Amino acid sequence: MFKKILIANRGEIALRVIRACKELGLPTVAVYSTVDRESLHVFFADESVCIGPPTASESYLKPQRLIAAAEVTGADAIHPGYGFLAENSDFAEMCSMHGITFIGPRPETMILMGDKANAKKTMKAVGVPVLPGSEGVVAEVEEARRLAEAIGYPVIIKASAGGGGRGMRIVRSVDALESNFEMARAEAESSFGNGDLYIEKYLENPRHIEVQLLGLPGDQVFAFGERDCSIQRRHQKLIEESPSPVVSPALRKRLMEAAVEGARSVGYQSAGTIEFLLDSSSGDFYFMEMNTRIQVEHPVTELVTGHDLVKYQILAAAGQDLGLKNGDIRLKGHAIECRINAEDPEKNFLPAPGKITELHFPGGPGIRVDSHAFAGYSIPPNYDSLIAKLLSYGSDRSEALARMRRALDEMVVEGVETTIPMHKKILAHPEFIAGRATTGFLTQYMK
Amino acid sequence: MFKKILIANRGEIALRVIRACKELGLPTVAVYSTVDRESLHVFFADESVCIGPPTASESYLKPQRLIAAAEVTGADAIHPGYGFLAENSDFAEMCSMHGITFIGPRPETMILMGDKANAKKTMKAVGVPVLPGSEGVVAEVEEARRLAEAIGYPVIIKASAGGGGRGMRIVRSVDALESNFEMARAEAESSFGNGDLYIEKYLENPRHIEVQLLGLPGDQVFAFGERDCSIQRRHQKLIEESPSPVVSPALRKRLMEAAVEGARSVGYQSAGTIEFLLDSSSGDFYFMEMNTRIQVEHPVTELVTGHDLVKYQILAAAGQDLGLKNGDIRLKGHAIECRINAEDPEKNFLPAPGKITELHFPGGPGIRVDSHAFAGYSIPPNYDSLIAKLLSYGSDRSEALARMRRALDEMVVEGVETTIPMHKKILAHPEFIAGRATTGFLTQYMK
Amino acid sequence: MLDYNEIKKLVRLLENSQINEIEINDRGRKIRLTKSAPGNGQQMGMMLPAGFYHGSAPAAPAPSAPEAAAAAAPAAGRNTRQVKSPMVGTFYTSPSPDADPYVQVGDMVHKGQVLCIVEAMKLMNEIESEFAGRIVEVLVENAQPVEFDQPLFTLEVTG
Amino acid sequence: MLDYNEIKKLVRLLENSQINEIEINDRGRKIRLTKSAPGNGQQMGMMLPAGFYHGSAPAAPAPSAPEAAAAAAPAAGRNTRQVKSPMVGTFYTSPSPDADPYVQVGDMVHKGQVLCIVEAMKLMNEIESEFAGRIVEVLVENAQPVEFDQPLFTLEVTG
Repeated sequence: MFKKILIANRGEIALRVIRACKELGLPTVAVYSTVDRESLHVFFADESVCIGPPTASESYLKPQRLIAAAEVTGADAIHPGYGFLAENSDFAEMCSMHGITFIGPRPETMILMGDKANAKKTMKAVGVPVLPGSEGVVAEVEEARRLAEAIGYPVIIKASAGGGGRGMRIVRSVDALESNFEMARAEAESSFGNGDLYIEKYLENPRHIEVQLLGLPGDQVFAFGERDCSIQRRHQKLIEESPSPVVSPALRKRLMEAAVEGARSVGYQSAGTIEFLLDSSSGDFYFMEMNTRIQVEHPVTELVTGHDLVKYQILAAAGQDLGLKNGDIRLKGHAIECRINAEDPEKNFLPAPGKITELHFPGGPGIRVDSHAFAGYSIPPNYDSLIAKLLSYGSDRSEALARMRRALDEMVVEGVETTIPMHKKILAHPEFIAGRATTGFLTQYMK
Repeated sequence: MFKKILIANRGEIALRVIRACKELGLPTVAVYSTVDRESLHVFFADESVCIGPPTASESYLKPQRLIAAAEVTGADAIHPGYGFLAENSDFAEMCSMHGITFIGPRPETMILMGDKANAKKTMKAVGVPVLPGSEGVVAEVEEARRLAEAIGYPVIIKASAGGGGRGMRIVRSVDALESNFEMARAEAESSFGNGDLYIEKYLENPRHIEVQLLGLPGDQVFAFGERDCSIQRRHQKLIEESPSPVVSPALRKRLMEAAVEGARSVGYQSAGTIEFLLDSSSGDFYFMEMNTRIQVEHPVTELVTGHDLVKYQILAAAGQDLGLKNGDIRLKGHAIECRINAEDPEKNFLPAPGKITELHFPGGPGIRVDSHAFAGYSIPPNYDSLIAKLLSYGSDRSEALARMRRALDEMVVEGVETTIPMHKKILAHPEFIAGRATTGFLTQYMK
Repeated sequence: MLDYNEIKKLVRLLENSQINEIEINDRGRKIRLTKSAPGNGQQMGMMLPAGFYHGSAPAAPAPSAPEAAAAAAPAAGRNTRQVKSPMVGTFYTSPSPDADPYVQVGDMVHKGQVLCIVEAMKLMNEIESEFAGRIVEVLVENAQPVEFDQPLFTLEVTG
Repeated sequence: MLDYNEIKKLVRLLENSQINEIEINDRGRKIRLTKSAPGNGQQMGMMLPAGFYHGSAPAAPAPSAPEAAAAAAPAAGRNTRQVKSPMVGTFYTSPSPDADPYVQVGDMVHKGQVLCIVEAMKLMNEIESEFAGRIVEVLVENAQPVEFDQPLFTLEVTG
C-alpha cells in the first residue's frame, strides 16, 4: 500500500480524494496555490504544500511543482482528480520516472484516447458503434449524396476547420442536400478561408449516456451502470442521474457490453468513462469519447451501486485485489446530482466569484453533499465555479426527484449567485419529470 | 391521503417528519413555543402556529393547544414525533375524538405497553423471553434463596420503592444471598421507609439490542433488523449501530421472530421498537420494553434497509397499501449514528445551551446528517440537548467506523460544547472497535 | 452577518426612535424596515434577499413569526399596550354572528371587561382586558385564526 | 464573529506594531497571537479553540500556512526585505554537504549573488538575491523542505 498520497488538485474533488484516503488510513498531502491557502482541502489533509501563484498554469498545471511537492513530502502516489493534469500523459510519465504512482490509466491509453479521431477509429475496430460519417473530407456533392444515402437522413454537414455553428448545415432529405452543401461550402470559405466539408449522421436531440468503468489488472473491466447527463448548457453538464429513465434493461446490457469491450480493447486500467450519444427513439447509441479519469458526477454511480469508486482507484493503483465479481455490481434505486455553481443564470451563467457569507447544507434521508465550501469561504475567480454537488438518492426516480426538490429548498448559499434557482425550475418542468429531456432541453425550454 | 399534517414536536424530529411530508407532497403545519420561533422546523413547514410559552408543559405537552392548532389550520393528521406526547394515549384518543388521525399505534396498545409490568406479562404469555424474577414482593430470605436457585446466579435484589441504586444488591452466589438480602432490606427501609424487595436475574454487562417493527392492518408485522444501542450514559443512548456486531444470522432470526410475535400479539400498528437485553456470551435475550413510537435512532435502520420508516408511518396511517413483502427487508452494509449533544463531557455531560456561532456539517460518501441546527441558532435551555444526529454508512462495519471518524473530524460546532470529542474517543477505543462494548462500556473505559 | 438577532435589534431601534425607515446596504445584503404612520393599522415589513429568515421560508398562510413580531410593536403614540391571545384558536369579535361586537375602536374599556372570544376545541373563551383604557386598534379580523401570544388589540392606557 | 478575515487583520496589526502579543477573550472564543522577540528566529503562533483554522486541521508536519504567513512578517527593524522561494523543493545553504554556506548572518550581499540552492526534481536551482543588503536572518534550516513563496532570508536593504 502507498505510504502517502499527494492530491494534485483543489476544490471538492481534492476533498473527495482526501476523504477516501482518510477512510483507508492513508496519509495525505494537499497542494495549493496562494489563493487557495484557506481551502478545506488544505485543512483536512495531513500535510500541505504551497505550489505556486493563483494562475493554474503556474501551480496546479505545473507538473514539476507537483512532483517536487511529492518528493519533499515523501508521497509515493499522486491522485490527479479531474481537470488540470488528470488527462495529461506527460505528467503521468513524469510521475513514473520519479518512482511515483500516478493513480490513473497508463500513459499510452491516455494518449490513444486523448486523440478523438484515433479513439473513434479504435472503438470502431472492435465493434463499438460510432457515429456514421465520412472518413475524411467530402469533395463533391455527388459523394455527399451517396454518403448521406448510406448513413440515412438527417445528416449534418460540417466545416473541417469549423466551429461556432458556422459552415454547419443539418439536412433532412435528399432534396435539400445540394443547396445546403453549396451554402455550407461558401460559409466555410468565407468564415475560415477553407471550404473543406465532412458529413456525419445527425441525431435530433440525443441523450448523453455514459458508462462508468473500472479496469483492473488481467484485462478485467467492470461496468457500473450508466449515467444520463443530458441536462447540459453549452456542453457543461448540470444534472446527472442514474439509471437513465430511457435505458431499458436490454439496452443497458448492450451499452455495458460495448463499453466494456471498448475499454478492454485498449487494456484500460483505473476508473474511466465512455460517453455515448443515444437516439432514444431507435435505441441506437454511438461512441462519443472516453474520459480517462474520475468524473465530477461519479457519486451518482456510487449511490446506486454502493461502491466507492475513488477508493477502488486507489486500491487498484496500489495493486490490491478488490475481489470484485461481475455479479457484485447491481443498480438499486435512483440517484440524481445537481451541480451548484457560483454563477448567475440571470446573467447568462456568468461565473460569480465572491465570498460565501452564509451556507447551510440540506440533510436528512437520501442526501449527499460533496463540497469544499463553508461559510466565510471566498471563491477565487481563477478556477471553475462548482461550489457543491448536491445529490439525492431514492428507492425510485420519483422519490429521488422529490428529495432533490426539498433539498434545494433547504439549501442556503448567501453572498454569491448560484444555479439553485435554475435547478428548481428544471426539477419542476414536466418534460424533465417525464424523463423526456434531451441535450436540447435547456435551449428548448429554459430560455 | 391526508390533506395536511401537523407535527406536534420540535427540533430534528419535527424536521425529519416535515422532510418526509414534503417528499410525499403533503402540506405541513409546524407548532412552536415562543422560544422556538427561529427554528428550522418553523421555516421549513408550510404553515406554523405558536402554541405557548417555552415551558413544555404549557406548549408541546399541552394536548388542547395542539388540537386547537390542528383545527385552525385544517390539519387532519398529527405526527407526534418522539418524546412529548408521542406515547400519551389520552392525546391519541383526543385526536380521534376530534376527527384527527394520530400517526401512531392505537391508544389501547399504548396503554398496555406503557405499563411496564403489564407489558412484561403480555410478552411472557406469548413466549417472548423476559428477565426471570419474582412475580412480586419477596418477603423471606428462604423464598429469595429458592427463587435465586431457580433463576440462576447472579441475581439482583431491588427495592420495590427503590431508585438511584439504593436498596440494590448484586448477588453472585448462594453464600452471599442472606447477608445481602438483609442489607438491602435495611437500606430500603432507611431510604424509602419501605423494606419491600424483589428479585430478578442479573445480566453482567448486557448488550442493548432493539428490533425495529412496523405493524400494518391485517395483523401484518414487519421487522427491520436490529439496532445495537449499548453505548449509553445513564440509560441515554449515545451511539447506535446496525447490524449489531454480536448478532449472528441465527440469533437475528430468533430476535426478529420474538419481536414480531410480541408486536402481533397486541395487534400493533405503526412504527415501534421492542428493546431487549442480550447476554452476548449465551445468546439469551430478554424483553425489556416496547417503545410505541418512532425512535431517535431510526435512521440507522433506514440506512441499512433502504426503507423510509417515517414515510411508511404516514402512508400506513392514511390507509395506503405499502406493498411490503417480508423478502423486501434485507440488511445491507453497516450504519452507525453518533448523537451530537450540546453538553460538556468535561462537566459530567451537563447540557450546554447557548448560541451556535459557527457550524459546518461533514459530507461526502456515506454521510447523513439529521439536524435542526444552523450557524446562528440559539439552543434553548428548555428542551433536550440533541443538536445533530451524525450517521455514517459503509459496506461493512470497518468502513462505517472509518467514515464516522473522518466525519467527526470534519464537523465544526462553535459556541457550545458538544459530545464530538467523546465520540472520537469512543471510536478510537479498541473495545468498541472490536465490537465488544456493552452497556457498561462508558463507566468501565471512559472515566 | 445579518442574523435574526441583529434584525431584531434593528426592529427595536426603529421602534424606539422617532424615524420611520431604516435602510442598510451591506456588501450585497439589503435590509429595509418601515414603520407605519401612527395608527393606520399597517404593519412593519421586513425585506431580506435570501436565507432562513425569508428566502427559504415559504410565506406562512397562518400568522407567521415576522408578522407577529411586527404587530407586537406599539402602533405609535405613548402609553399604548397590547392585549395578546393566551391560546391558539379562532378570534371572534362578538358572542354570536348576529350580535354586536364586544368592543370597537374608540371604546373605553375597564379592566376585566370582555373584549372578544377565542374559540379553541369548540370552547368559547372570553378574553378580558388586563387594563383600563381606550381601544386604539383591533389587530385581527373576525373569525380569523390566532396563535399564542398574538396581539389582538392595542389600547391607550388611561390614568 | 471571529472569522478568518478578522484574525487575518489581527495578524497584520500585530505584524506592523511594536508590541509582541495580543490576547482576546470574546464570549467563549479565545485568540492569542504571539510575535517573537526581534531577530531570535521564533515564529508567530496562533491559538484558536476550535474551528477550521486550527482545531479541525491537524498540525501539518510540512511548512503550514500559518507558519509561512507568520514568517512573512518582517523580523523587525526598518528597511528589511525577504527573499522567498520561487518553487517547491529542498533548501540547501551550500553547494555540497562539505562546502561552506553561500552566506551567513551578517554577510553583505550584492544583487544577483547566489544565496542558496533549492533542489527540485534532482535539479539544483541557485537562488539569487533580488537586492543588495546585509543578511539579517536565515529563515530555513539546511536540507529542509520549502514551499512556494516561503521566505528564506531576511535582508537589511542598503543604499
